[in-house]
Amino acid sequence: MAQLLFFGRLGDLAGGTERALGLSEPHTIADLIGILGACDDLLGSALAEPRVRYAINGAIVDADALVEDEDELAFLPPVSGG
Amino acid sequence: MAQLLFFGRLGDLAGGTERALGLSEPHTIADLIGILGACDDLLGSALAEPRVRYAINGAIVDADALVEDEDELAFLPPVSGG
Amino acid sequence: MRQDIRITDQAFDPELELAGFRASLSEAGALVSFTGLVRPAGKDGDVSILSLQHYPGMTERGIADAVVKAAERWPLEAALVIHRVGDMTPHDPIVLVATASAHRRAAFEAADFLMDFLKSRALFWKSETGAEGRQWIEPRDEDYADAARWDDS
Amino acid sequence: MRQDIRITDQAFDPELELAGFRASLSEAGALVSFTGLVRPAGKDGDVSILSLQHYPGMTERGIADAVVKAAERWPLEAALVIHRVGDMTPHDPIVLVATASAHRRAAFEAADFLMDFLKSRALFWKSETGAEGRQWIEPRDEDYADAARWDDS
Repeated sequence: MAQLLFFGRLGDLAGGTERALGLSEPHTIADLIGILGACDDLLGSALAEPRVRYAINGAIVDADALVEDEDELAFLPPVSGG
Repeated sequence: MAQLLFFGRLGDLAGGTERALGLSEPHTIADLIGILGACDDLLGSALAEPRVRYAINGAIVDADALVEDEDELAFLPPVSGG
Repeated sequence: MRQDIRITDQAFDPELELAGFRASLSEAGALVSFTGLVRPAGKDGDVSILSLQHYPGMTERGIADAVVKAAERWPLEAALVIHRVGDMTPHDPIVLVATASAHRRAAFEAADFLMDFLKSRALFWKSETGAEGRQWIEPRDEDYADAARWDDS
Repeated sequence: MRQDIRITDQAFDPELELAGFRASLSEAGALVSFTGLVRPAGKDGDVSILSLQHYPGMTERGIADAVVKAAERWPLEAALVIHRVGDMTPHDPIVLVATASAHRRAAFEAADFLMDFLKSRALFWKSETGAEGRQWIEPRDEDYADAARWDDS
């Protein structure tokens, strides 16, 4: 299962900060956003906003990076510091 | 009696940080430096150095300011902060 | 350089931490600290709760990278970063940054640099809860501009 | 703005003073402090005693003027200046400056400004006593340059 993490206001839209997603094969982040957006328009468009960054297993990546089962994919909206 | 105060290294040269001086009439600071320098060359030239500032009763003044009996005259060499 | 970076969901005592930091110094003549406090007045009136979220692991690594950059740039003897997460109320300490160096300019600039990083680039997400409910906060333009001061010089 | 300016020939505890300063704040979100410590290594090897002399009355008035200038320039809630005089040994706190404001830039700049004033313009005379005897110290060119940063802007 891939672990999806939603930070900041994205957690409100996703209805929680974590979600598990079984992936039988690798998908790009863009594809996963499409899948999530098919069920939930608002979440899909929030995740695709240009200011949202993506991290796989703690490293910042682009939207065309591949997510595999067992990966941790984090959606990082603009940070708001200490 | 006028009170003369010698700060920093000037106190070492004057052999103390304070000295009382009876003034029957007002003298300029420049004159007083001349009088002190007549007895002690080294002190006189140190007090006349351009970086030394003068204060009468806590206010910065020029070398031609008049010092009266009962005044406090301070010789302030370059400061060296906290 | 010694460094101490902590993210905690527990209240901390800035002056107690600073006393320990100062006691650890052997050469420094200059110690600068920044303490951030929850302000009582938020955008939409009074704030009752300020909540900070982080990404465990990744947030710490980002701060550690910034401390390394500071140590490359300024001759520091030690640096301390403590950042609170979770729910806080007005006047609670949110963040403490302390830097120590031989001279004051290095200590001031390194603390300023680390705070700019924490305010605009570290992985923290902040929400304020007041009379109008919870609201997520994004950095002020000022915070981005402050951080950009260090980019090219 | 509240201000507290003290010159003392007694040792003081910077963190105790900072705790009191922080407790006095009602609006500030940013507290910056600078603590100056006697450094063990002087120009001519190890320093055993550092001694500071001031001009009672005139020194305090000069610092008070600088605090007024800082308050005119930055929106401060409070400022604290404690300066030690007399004989000190390595690691003793010499000076504590603390500033508090709504935002961090004002607090940083005001503390920096006050320290530049104290280092280059306040009426203090410093001597170091080491193996080679007592030596009077004058400001470094750097201190004059730091202070001049605030003159025209």
